[in-house]
Parts: sequence; structure tokens; C-alpha cells
Amino acid sequence: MQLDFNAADEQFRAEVADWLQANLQGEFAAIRGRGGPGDEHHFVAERKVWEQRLAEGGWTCIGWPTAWGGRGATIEQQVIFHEEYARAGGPGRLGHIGETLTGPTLLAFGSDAQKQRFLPGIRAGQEFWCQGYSEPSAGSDLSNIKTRAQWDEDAGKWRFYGQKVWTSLAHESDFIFVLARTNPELSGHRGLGFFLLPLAQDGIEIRPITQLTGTAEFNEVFFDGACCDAEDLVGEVDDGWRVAMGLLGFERGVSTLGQQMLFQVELDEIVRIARANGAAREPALRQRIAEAHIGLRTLRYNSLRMLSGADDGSLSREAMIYKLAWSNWHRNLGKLAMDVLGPDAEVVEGAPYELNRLQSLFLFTRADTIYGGTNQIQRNLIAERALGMPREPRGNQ
Amino acid sequence: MQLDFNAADEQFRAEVADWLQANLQGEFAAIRGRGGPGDEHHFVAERKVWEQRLAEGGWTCIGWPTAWGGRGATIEQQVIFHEEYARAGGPGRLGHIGETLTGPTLLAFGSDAQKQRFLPGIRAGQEFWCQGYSEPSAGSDLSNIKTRAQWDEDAGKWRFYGQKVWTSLAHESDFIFVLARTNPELSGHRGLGFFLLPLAQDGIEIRPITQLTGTAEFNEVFFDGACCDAEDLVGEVDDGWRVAMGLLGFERGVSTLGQQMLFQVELDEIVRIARANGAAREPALRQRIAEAHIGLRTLRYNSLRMLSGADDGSLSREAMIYKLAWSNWHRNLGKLAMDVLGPDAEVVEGAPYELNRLQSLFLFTRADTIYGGTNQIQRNLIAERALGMPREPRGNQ
Amino acid sequence: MKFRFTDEQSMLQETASRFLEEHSSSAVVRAAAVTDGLDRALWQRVVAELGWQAIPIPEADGGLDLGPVELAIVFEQTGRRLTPTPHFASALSALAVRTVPDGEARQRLLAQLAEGAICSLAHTDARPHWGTEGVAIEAQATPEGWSLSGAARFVGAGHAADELLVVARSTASGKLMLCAVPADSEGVTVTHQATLDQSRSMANLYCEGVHVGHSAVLCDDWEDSLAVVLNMGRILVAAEQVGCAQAALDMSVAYTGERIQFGRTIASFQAIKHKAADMMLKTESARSLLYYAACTADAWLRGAATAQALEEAAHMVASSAGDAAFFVAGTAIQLHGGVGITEEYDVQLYFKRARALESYLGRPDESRAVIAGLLLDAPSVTGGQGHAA
Amino acid sequence: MKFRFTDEQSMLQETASRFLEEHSSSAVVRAAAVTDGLDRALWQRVVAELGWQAIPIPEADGGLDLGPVELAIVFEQTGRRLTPTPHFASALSALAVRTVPDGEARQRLLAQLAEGAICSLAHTDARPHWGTEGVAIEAQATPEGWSLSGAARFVGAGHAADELLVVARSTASGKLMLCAVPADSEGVTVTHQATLDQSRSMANLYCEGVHVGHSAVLCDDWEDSLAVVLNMGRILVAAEQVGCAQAALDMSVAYTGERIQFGRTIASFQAIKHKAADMMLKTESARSLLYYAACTADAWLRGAATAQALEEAAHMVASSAGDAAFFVAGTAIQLHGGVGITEEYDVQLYFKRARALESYLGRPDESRAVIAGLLLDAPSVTGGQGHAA
Repeated sequence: MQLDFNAADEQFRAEVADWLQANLQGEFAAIRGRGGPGDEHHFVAERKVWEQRLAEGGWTCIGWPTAWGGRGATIEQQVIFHEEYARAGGPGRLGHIGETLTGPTLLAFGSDAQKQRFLPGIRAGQEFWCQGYSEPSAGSDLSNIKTRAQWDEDAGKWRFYGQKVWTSLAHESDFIFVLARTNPELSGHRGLGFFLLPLAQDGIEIRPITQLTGTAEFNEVFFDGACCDAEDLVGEVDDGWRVAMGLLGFERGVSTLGQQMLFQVELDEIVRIARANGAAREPALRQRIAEAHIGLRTLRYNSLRMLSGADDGSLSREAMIYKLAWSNWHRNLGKLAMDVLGPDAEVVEGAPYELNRLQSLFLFTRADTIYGGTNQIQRNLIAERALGMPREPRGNQ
Repeated sequence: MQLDFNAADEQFRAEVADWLQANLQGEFAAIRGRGGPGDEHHFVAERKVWEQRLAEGGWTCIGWPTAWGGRGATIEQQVIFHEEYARAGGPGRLGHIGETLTGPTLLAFGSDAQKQRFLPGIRAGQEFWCQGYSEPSAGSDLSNIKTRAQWDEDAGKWRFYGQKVWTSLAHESDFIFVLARTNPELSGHRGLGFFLLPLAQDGIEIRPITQLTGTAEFNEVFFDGACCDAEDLVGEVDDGWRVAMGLLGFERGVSTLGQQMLFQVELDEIVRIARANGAAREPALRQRIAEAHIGLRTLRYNSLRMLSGADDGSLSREAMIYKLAWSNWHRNLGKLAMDVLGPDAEVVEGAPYELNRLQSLFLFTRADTIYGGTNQIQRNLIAERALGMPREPRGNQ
Repeated sequence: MKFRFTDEQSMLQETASRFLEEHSSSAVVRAAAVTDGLDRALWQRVVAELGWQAIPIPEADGGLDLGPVELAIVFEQTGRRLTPTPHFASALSALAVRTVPDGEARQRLLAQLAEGAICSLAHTDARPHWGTEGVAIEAQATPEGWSLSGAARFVGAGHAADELLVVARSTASGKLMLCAVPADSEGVTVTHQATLDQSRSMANLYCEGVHVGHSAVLCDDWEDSLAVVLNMGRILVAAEQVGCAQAALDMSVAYTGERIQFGRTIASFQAIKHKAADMMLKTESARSLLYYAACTADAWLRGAATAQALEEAAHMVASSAGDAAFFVAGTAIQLHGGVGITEEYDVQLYFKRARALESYLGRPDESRAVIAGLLLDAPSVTGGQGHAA
Repeated sequence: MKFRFTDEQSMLQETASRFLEEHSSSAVVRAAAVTDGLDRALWQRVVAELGWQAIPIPEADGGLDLGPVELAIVFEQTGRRLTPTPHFASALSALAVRTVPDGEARQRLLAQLAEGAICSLAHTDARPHWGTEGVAIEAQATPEGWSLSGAARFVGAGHAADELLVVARSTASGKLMLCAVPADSEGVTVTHQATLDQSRSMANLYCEGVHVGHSAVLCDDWEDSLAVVLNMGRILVAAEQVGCAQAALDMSVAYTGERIQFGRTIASFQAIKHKAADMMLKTESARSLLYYAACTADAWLRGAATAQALEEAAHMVASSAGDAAFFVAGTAIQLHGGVGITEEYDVQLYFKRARALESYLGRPDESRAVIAGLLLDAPSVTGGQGHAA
């Protein structure tokens, strides 16, 4: 059992750190630490330029095969990159949907033409993607998709009608991948297609969703006749579910340590405030601060187990608990931040409703246990997949 | 809104207190505070004599109508009696099944003959009852009863075959009321009968169930041809479920304040120990002791709301949460007791496994959230009956 | 022993519920939230049609001479509707003024309050905590009276107040004084303070050498009374919390009963049902303690309960209702799923309110620490309370 | 970075699992529980066939020279089976002896331990707590050495020990000494102590003027080492807790999968499924910290980690595994329903073990208080640990 990274990996770490140190300067100094969760809508233009700088340095898509411009980086190297990126205060990645979702999907299921057309733009930090999965009636129940894809014989194109929701940065993206119903006769997992659409066209309307913070990171995307070509269908007609699910398998948790680095920054700030305002002397808060520290370290070693897991990438027990673990830890951290701040937690300095970082943390973390599979869905998955307990029956409403 | 009892009630309280004070002496001094939960199997003979002393004083069945020897006591008076009984350290009531379950059931559903035959024995503290509801396969799902009642034409009697479980003090009782399947064609709530059986007969075997404490308060009762007469059926054949459920309706919570008095004694002992051994200086334990105190007071005012509720006796919201509230409070108290004791909690003084009062409390309270409707069943009931949410579907296994 | 509402109290509850359903809608609350958290017209209407401002004021002073139970009934309903009025400031001020010796100022203030004037108690800077050690306004003796300097935060509706009830520490005696200070006095600056919970109206007070005449000093040794008034305040806050929790529970049951996933209403999932059951358990438990605490406050006003009994009752319900409201409102967001975190749905308003109330005047764990002190450091209060409700 | 078992470690785990399934059945555990919690024959078998007693002992002293990771692997399995052997006492003794300077006594003890001799560390009277302030044996200097008097409790398998490792406080220096005391020494009384958890073997030690020669004093300034050894002990306890939790989870999944109510297996109820999911979440979380803590202990032995890092790791996992095992075992009883509280079903054995382990060497909240001290009172340890695993 081996906790440390080997020498080669540590050298790779140094290389990443040096490059980021050298490049997060000048025009990019202003976007250090910006654009993260809850801040995604800030400095978008600057962050797009930053994506291109990353690309020039060869730091986009490092997990991709070299044939497509990647480095074929090992799990360890990818982990290290994410860690150092977070440590250096690298801005929120506008390219991550393309790099981590679109790319791997096309590499696994895409046609050569699709790879030729789309991978280079992602790798170069030139073309940005957003994801079209959830719908108002397809949240936890993702297979309940109503958006229709109709083949328009005359135009020789697929046309789309319906609505997607919780699409982050849709208004800043060039393309969207859409899971849509190709066969209205079929329901559930069957009769869905996986399509690649340009966003800049008629028949697509993007509306921001204002959240409890007063800011809007998510959007609704409405389709009314928007279209794509026949070759923009990934995989077979009616076989989109397999493609969409395969995509979820690609996340081997390489970004989790990077995420934890951001959590650590938040916890450190809370500790700093507690020491400054006397909260650190209150036994009840001391217990909770210790719990937060222990919980974050738990996430770390849980991730290391996960990343050291079976080489076939099969989902291990510790991988199945990760979402439930981090989201509840983070939500509790938000509450802890408020209690450590004490009466100051209520004070909003910037009018009309400009929240400070910990106030945003508190409100935003309520979403952590909802998106990407609610606590309830996660517990179902753990019970059913990890423990082999009976599945929840579907209803017929 | 009125928290205090009126003058007449306070005078009744004084009367009860004086009588108990005067009578819990001499031969009965030894059974003060004995025979409660976890101690039910002790001093049974003495406690039967005590039941007769209570009867002579007119303190059994005080809620019954005067026609049957009761006092027709008001809710307030019954509450006061239970409180004073607990405060005086009155021993665990061997007669309570007969007084609170058999009696009211017969008064509501019984024939004149049944009332004549059974009520006087209960009122006089001469005949003791136990309850035959639960079965190995009918726990949470009470309606899944398998014990059969067959009409024996030749003998002109009902004969019983099957098994009941969790029957407390069966080996010390004279009679048992049995919910049994009269119609094997029917399942669930239908086709059940409610019968009154003497325990002292062939075809009945009683086996104690040893618990995690090493003691045995509960029994299994096996029926193999045991019988009762035609007139020992309460209500109609196949109509036993209505009788059994009606019986559950009679508990208006008059005993809850008495129960809380016993809880208070336990909490007081924990506080005393905490002050003595330094646990009272530990912030984490101070929080939990305060929580326990607040929780017990909550139970009290919840009960007072319940007892002051709608005069038609309809179950109010606060009544529906009571079981879930007290059982979890009590279970937490058991854990708190161990933590306050500290390392001493592990030490068993009496060989082989004679537990002290708080050790027994800790282990026994694990049962509180299980019997009489588990936490899970209670939450179902609250959600379905109080909040009108959909019922859990039955399976077909 | 009838631990339930009298007919009059039930009527008060129904009237409040009906009135607020019509006049304190989500639209009204949201409109106030983007300004200063106050709807002055609504308050005028409450004053004119319902007279809630007069509830805690003696008849002799033009009030209804009703008690904390009636206040709790109304605040449970305003909490359920997040009603944007200065009612809390008004009630707390009335309870504060009732503690001071009779006199011209007392009579004038009670009469004003009975007519709906807005007064605000300014008692602490709340740095770092809510206790009296947070009093940051000093009173310097002058030939004509006193000169007040310093700051106070979380002054309820302070920027809209006609008169401020300022708690200041005398540099001479070191004792706390309660002073009546007209809002337009020279040296007084009161500004609205935006809060994370937008729906409660809070202000900051700055005093720079504010002159206070002897007649405006309502009490020159007010520390014990402040403790009592804050305990009364905790009970009113708890009433709002119970109403807030009830509303969040009700909207969760309604939403999950309509939302369909996997071909079923999500209310049919046991995980949802059991969350709702726990929400109800905590709400009803807090409600039981609330009614007890209100009765105890009533008894204290009648001289039938000790200040310690009030302290215990207030901190018990503060602990219970604070935890309940935050748990219930937080769980309500969870049960709403994605829409729960949108600005559009009301559940987030209740969540923010629950967060704000939970920390106002002290956190639940701080209240438990007070209870622990009563139990473990002083002679026990648990014993012998058998039938003393 | 391969944070998973090596092939050798996986083999050790499988061997342990198979062996214990056969030789540490419920019947074996229950038989030992009604005597003194020990199955000496089983221990002899472990010693002869598996050599677990030699794991933490250097090769030079006849041991296998393996580390805390291997110990954690074995204790996770013995925890899963409540194995009634003196292994914990043996391992803790070996780790204790390893901390003392080389010498005849050290070599003799390690050699004995490597051969399966039972030694027990007697370090505290645990009144009221587990800390070193609980050391209640005093050492008086005598011409020939030292005279020990006082008592210690919770001496693991002490009544079965060949030799006791007694921690005593010198009346001269006030420092803690570690002394090797043969169990048959004059003045030594060791008696088995029945416990609420019947499955662990504990004893009480009384010393009345026990003579100890200079050569038997293993260390005369052992306070810091004791802290280290107890932290190692916490990690081994945590391993037992993880195994205990895993067993309780497994038997709950199995039982609820068979038990039918309302025409369904109760495992099909979401309330049951979600409890099981939480049980697994806590078990796996504790397991992740356990492996980290074991690696840290290993690093400490190699001089590659500080005592503070070991302290932090030990208390983190003590907090996590202690809460996890108690929660999981308690919930397991709940999921078993009525039969869960019967003597007949094994789940209660695991519940009692979890209760005992949770409080042994300090409660989880006490461990969190230690972590809080490291974070909030000392220079921060949270920062800059980014890639230092």
C-alpha cells in the first residue's frame, strides 16, 4: 500500500506547477481563482483566451491519446494536473465539457468524420460545448426524455422540438450534445438518439435561470425546429442511451483531488475566520470544524482508493459513495461557514444582493445534494448496485 | 391556554398520593419502583397481591364506568393517577393489559355474558391477561396472521393452531386474547376472529425469549389444539380485525405522563452521575444532556396538547408523532447514559451478566424503536395519515 | 388543564391566517424584499383592521391587554407568510417598555405603540455575539443628561422607526440604561442593512454624541430586564420559526404530490415520505414547546413564574424551533430538487428566513449551553417538576 | 501512488478471512463470551499456523517484520468475526516494547511475543478518563529497584498474561516508567473483569508493593512513547471497528433480503435501502481513513512521519470508525426488528462490541477535540498538505 506518488510523477507535478506559475501572469493574473462553481459566469471572454493558452502549452485534453493531440497521461498524471491546476488558482475550465464528456464520447462511439470535425476544436480551446440531458420532466428520471428529433426528409436534416434545462454556460458555448427521442413509439431508455448541434442557429432559444443567490449559471434551452445533419448523430438511431451512459463511465474521478483542493481553500478560510473572531473557542464549533477536517481528509483517501482501484475501471464501492459523501460534506461546510461567521453571516455588504464568498458557498451548496443525482438517487444506486438490494418499481403515471 | 390542573383535580392528586403513600409500605415497601420495563419478571407474586390491594382501594380500572366498578375518571384524573403512581414508585402494573386493553374491548364489543365473566376479575386484580397479536410472520404487518381458529363441531369448541410471539408475562397470566384466522380462504384484515382463551390448558406451550440483556420478559406462545367456547368469541366471526383495531383506539395517552415520570428519574440519575464524575464539565456531553432535558420537556407538552385535544378522541397530529418521539428520545438517553458513565459503562459488577440499571436501559432502549410499530412504520403512518401522502404498495410474495 | 387554544385564541388564529393569505402573498413579500423588507401600507392596514400592535399593551395604555400566547399565535402566522411588517420591532419594544417603572415617557411610548407607531430596540452590536457584552453604545453623563455614542446592528426596522429604544452602558455606573431616542435626534444615523435573508428588515444605528435628557432615560439599571425582554423575543422568534417550518413542510407535501418521476409522484417514494414525517415531527415538537414557553411568558408577566423559568422556557424553544425550522426548510429545498434552488420558487425564501432566525439572538447550541448551565451548574431544575407544568 | 493492497497483503486478507470463517464461528465466540472472552486453543492455532503474533516484530527478534498495514488487515478480519484471542494485547505489547531502547529485557520480550506469549499493557485505571492522568500505579524507589503499588483496569487479556507491561508514575521523577512484571510476581493480583461487551477479554490489575529490579525497567521516561503506542492502538481498534461495521452491514443486507412483510422483502423498502446505503457510506469512509492511518503508522515506524501526523491520523480514524461502527451496528439491530434484540441472533454481539470499542481509549468526540486542538490552537495543519498524502 503506497500513498506517495513516484519520482516520475513528482517531476510531472513540478512541470505542471512551473508552467502554470509562468503562465498565470499578466493578462491572466486577473482570472486566478475565478470562474469556479457559483462564479462560472464571470470573466468568460478572458477564460476562453486562457483555454487557448492552455492548449498551446499542451495542457488541454492531456488524457486523450497522442493521436488526437493528447498526452495519453496516466491516471496519476491527470490527478496531479488537476491538483496543481487547483493549487495554482487556475480559472474555471470552460473547456471541461468538451474535454471530459464530448471528446471521450466521440473517441468511443464517434465516426472518423466526427472525430476529425470536433476533436481538434476542443483540443485547441477554440470550440466550447454544453450538455443537453436534463429536461423539466427528466431530472432524476433521465430516461423520461421528451425532446423529439424528427428526420426532415426534404431538408435532409434532423429537426429538434422540446426543452432542455440546467444547461450551464449554454449562452457561452458553440455546441450542445443532445439526447433526444428519435422514436416516439418507444419510451424510457429505448428510442433515443445522441446528437451534436451547433447552438448558433434559428430554432434555439436560451434563457437563463436565476437561482437563490440572484445569479444565473444555468439555462433553459428551447428547441423549435433547430437542426443538425445526418452525420451529427453519434452511434445508431435509437441507440443514444448506450452512448449517453458510456459517457458517464469515463469519469474515473481524476478531477476529485482538484475539487478537494478547492474545498481545502474554503475550509482554510473558515478556520482562519474562526481563529480571528473567537469562534475557535466555542466547543460546539470546534467539534464541527474538526469533523469538516476529518471529512475532507476522508474524501481524499477515498479518492486515492478509487484512483488506485481495479484497472478495468469497474466502479468500486468507494467510487459509488463518493458523490453522496462529497456533496453532503460540502453542504455541511456551507452551514459551518455561516455559524463561524456568527451574526456577520447575515450582513450583505454589496447592494442589492452581492454575496461574499462564504454566503455564496452556503447557498450554492444546497444544490450539491441535488444535481448530478440527488441524495435519494445516490442512496438508491448504492443500495441497488453496491449492496444488491431490490430496485425501486416504476409507476405508470 | 391553560397549563395547570384545576383545584378539584389537584385534590384528586392529593388523594391518590396519600393513598399510595399509606399503602406502599410494609409488605409492599420491597416492590417500590420494581417491575418496570426490563424488570417486569421480578416480584411477580408480590405484585399480584399489590394489584389486589389497589383494587380494594378502588384504584384499578379507574377509567371504567362506575357500573363495572370503575370511577368513570376524567382524562385529567387518569393522567394524574398515572403520574402520582409513577412518582410514588408504584410497581409495574401486572393488570394493565386487562385494564387498558381487554376491559375497554369488552366494554365496546363484548357480550353481556363476556362482561359479566371477565370484567370483575380484572377489576378485582384477580385475573391477569396477556395479548396474542404478533406472530413470527406478522410483526410490522400485523394483518398477516397465520394462527388458525377451527370450529370443532363434535366438541362444540374453537380449536387453535399456530404461534404468537413477543407476549409479555404470558407465563404469569391467566388469559390471553388471540387474533386468529377464522377463514383460511381470506387473507389480510379479512377472515380474522378475536378470542378469549384461558392459558391453563393442554395445547398451549409458553417458551421464554432471551434478550440481549440475558433476561427474558417476552415469550412465544404455541397453540396446538388449545380451545375456547363459542361464547368466547368477541364480536362476529371474521370480524376480529375491527375489534382489534378498535382496541388500539382506546389508548388516549393517559399513561404518557406517568411514563415520562420514569424517564425523568432516569435522566435525573444521569445528571447526578455527570455532576459526580466530571462528565458535566465536558461540552459535548453538556450539549447532549441539555438536549435530553429539552426533549423530555417536549414530550410532556406534546402529551398535554394530546390530552387536551379534540374531545371526540380523534387522533391529532401531536398524537401521531408521540411514539416516534419518545422511543428515539429514550434510545438516545440510553446512549447518553453510557457516555456519561465513561469507562465504567463497560464494567459489569454482578457475575455472570448482571447489568446495572443504566446498562439495562442502554440495551433495552434499542427495542423501543422496534416494538409497537418500528420507526419505519411510524414514519409511514405519519406521512400517510397525517400528511396524506401515498400508501406503500403491498407486494405479492 | 386545557393546553389548547381558547375559542378567542382560535378565532385570532383563523383571522390572522385568512388576512395574511390575502394580504401577505408571495408577491407582496418579494416586492418588500427588494426594497427594505417593509410594506408600510400593509402595516397600516394591520394596525387599523387587526390591532396586533396593541396585543401586548395594557388596557390602561390603550392596548388590548392580551399576552404572549396571542403574540405567539400571530407570529406563527406571520412566520408562515414571511409578512414584511415591523411587527416584531413593535412587539419587542412594547415588551421592553412594559418593564420600566411607570412615568410620562412610559405612558407616551405605550400609547404611541398602541396606535401603531414604529419603535425599535437597539441593544447590541452583535460583535462577536448577541449577549450584553455586545452592547457598544456608551452613555456619558452631561450636565443636562446623557450623551450617547457608539453603534448597534440588527435594529429591527430601525430605519423606519419613529423612536429608538437605545440600550447604552453608562460610563459612570457601568450599568445598562434604556433610553428613548427620537429617530430624528441630532447625531443619530440609522440606515437599512441588506441581509442574506432579504425578507426581514434590519438597520444599523450610529450615535455620535446624541443628547438624551433625564426624562428620556426609561431605566438606568436595565440589564436584568434586557435579559427578560430578549427571552420574550426568543419566544416570538420561535413562533415565526414554527410558522416558517409549517409553511416549508406544507409546500413540500404539495410539490412532491404533483412532481412525477419514474412514473410515480415522488411523494410515493418512502425516502420522501420519511423526510416529510421527520419534518412534521420536528415542527410539532417545536410547537409544543412554543405553547409552553408562551404560557410561561404569560405567567411571568402575571408574576406567576420566575425569570429563571422564563429563561429555561425561552432557550428550550429557541433550541428546538431553531433546529426545526432550519432542518425543515433545508429539507424542503432537497425535496423540491432542482427547482428548489431557483429564485422563482418560494421555498428558498423560507430557507433564508430559517437560516436568519436560527442565528438571531444566538444559535441553538448556545441555547443548549444555557440549559446545560441551569441543569449542571446550578441546583437541578429537572427534579420535582413532576406536575408543575 | 497505489493506495491499495499489494498481492501479499491481499493474500494475507484472504487467508485471515478463510481461517476465521472456519475457526471463529458464532459458536466459538459465544463459548468464549460466557467464560473469560478467550479461546486459548484458537490463539495457539493462530500462533502456530498463521504467525500473526509475529507481524509487528523485527526479523532480528524472530518476527515477520511486517507493519501496521498488515496488522490493520488482520484486525479488520478479527473484528468481523469477534475473534476471542489475546491478539490485541499481544500486538499492543509488541508495539510498546519496540519503543524502548535495546537491551536484554527488550530482546527477551520481543522473542517471547514472537513465539506467542501473552503480554498485556497495563497503563491506566481509566478514572474518569483514558488519558495519562489516569495512570494510578506509583513506583517508589527502593535500594534494589522499584516498588509498584496501585491499580489498572481494562488490561487486555491480563489475567491470561505471562508478563505484564506496567506503566507506573515515579514518585521521584514524576515521570512515567514502563516495567516488565511477570504475572506471578509477589503482590500482583490480576482478575478477569466481566464487561457489557462480553466478547473482549479484560482484566483488573492490583499491585501491592510489587518489587521490580532495575533490569525490568524498560524505560524511565515513557510518556511520549505511551502516547504513540496508544495512537497505534487506536488504529488497530479502528480496524476492528471497520470489520465489525462490515459484518453488521452484511448480516443486515442478508436478513432484510429474506424477511418478508407486506408481501415484500423488507429490503425492497426504500427506508431500509437508504439506511443500508448510509451504513455502507460510513463503513467505506472509515475504511479509507483506516488505510491512511495504517500507512502513517508504518511511516512513523520508518521515521518517515512525525508523531503529530500519527496523532492526527489516529484520532481522525478513531472519530470516524467509532461513529461508523456504532451507527452501523445500532442500525443493524433496527433493520433486524424484533429478532435483533434477542440473544439468539448475532447482531447484538456486534452492537455490544461496537459500543465497547467506541468508548475504548476515548470517545469519538474526544478525538475530534484533539483534532480541533491541532487545527485551531497549534499552527494550522490543514494548509499546504495539498499533495502530501
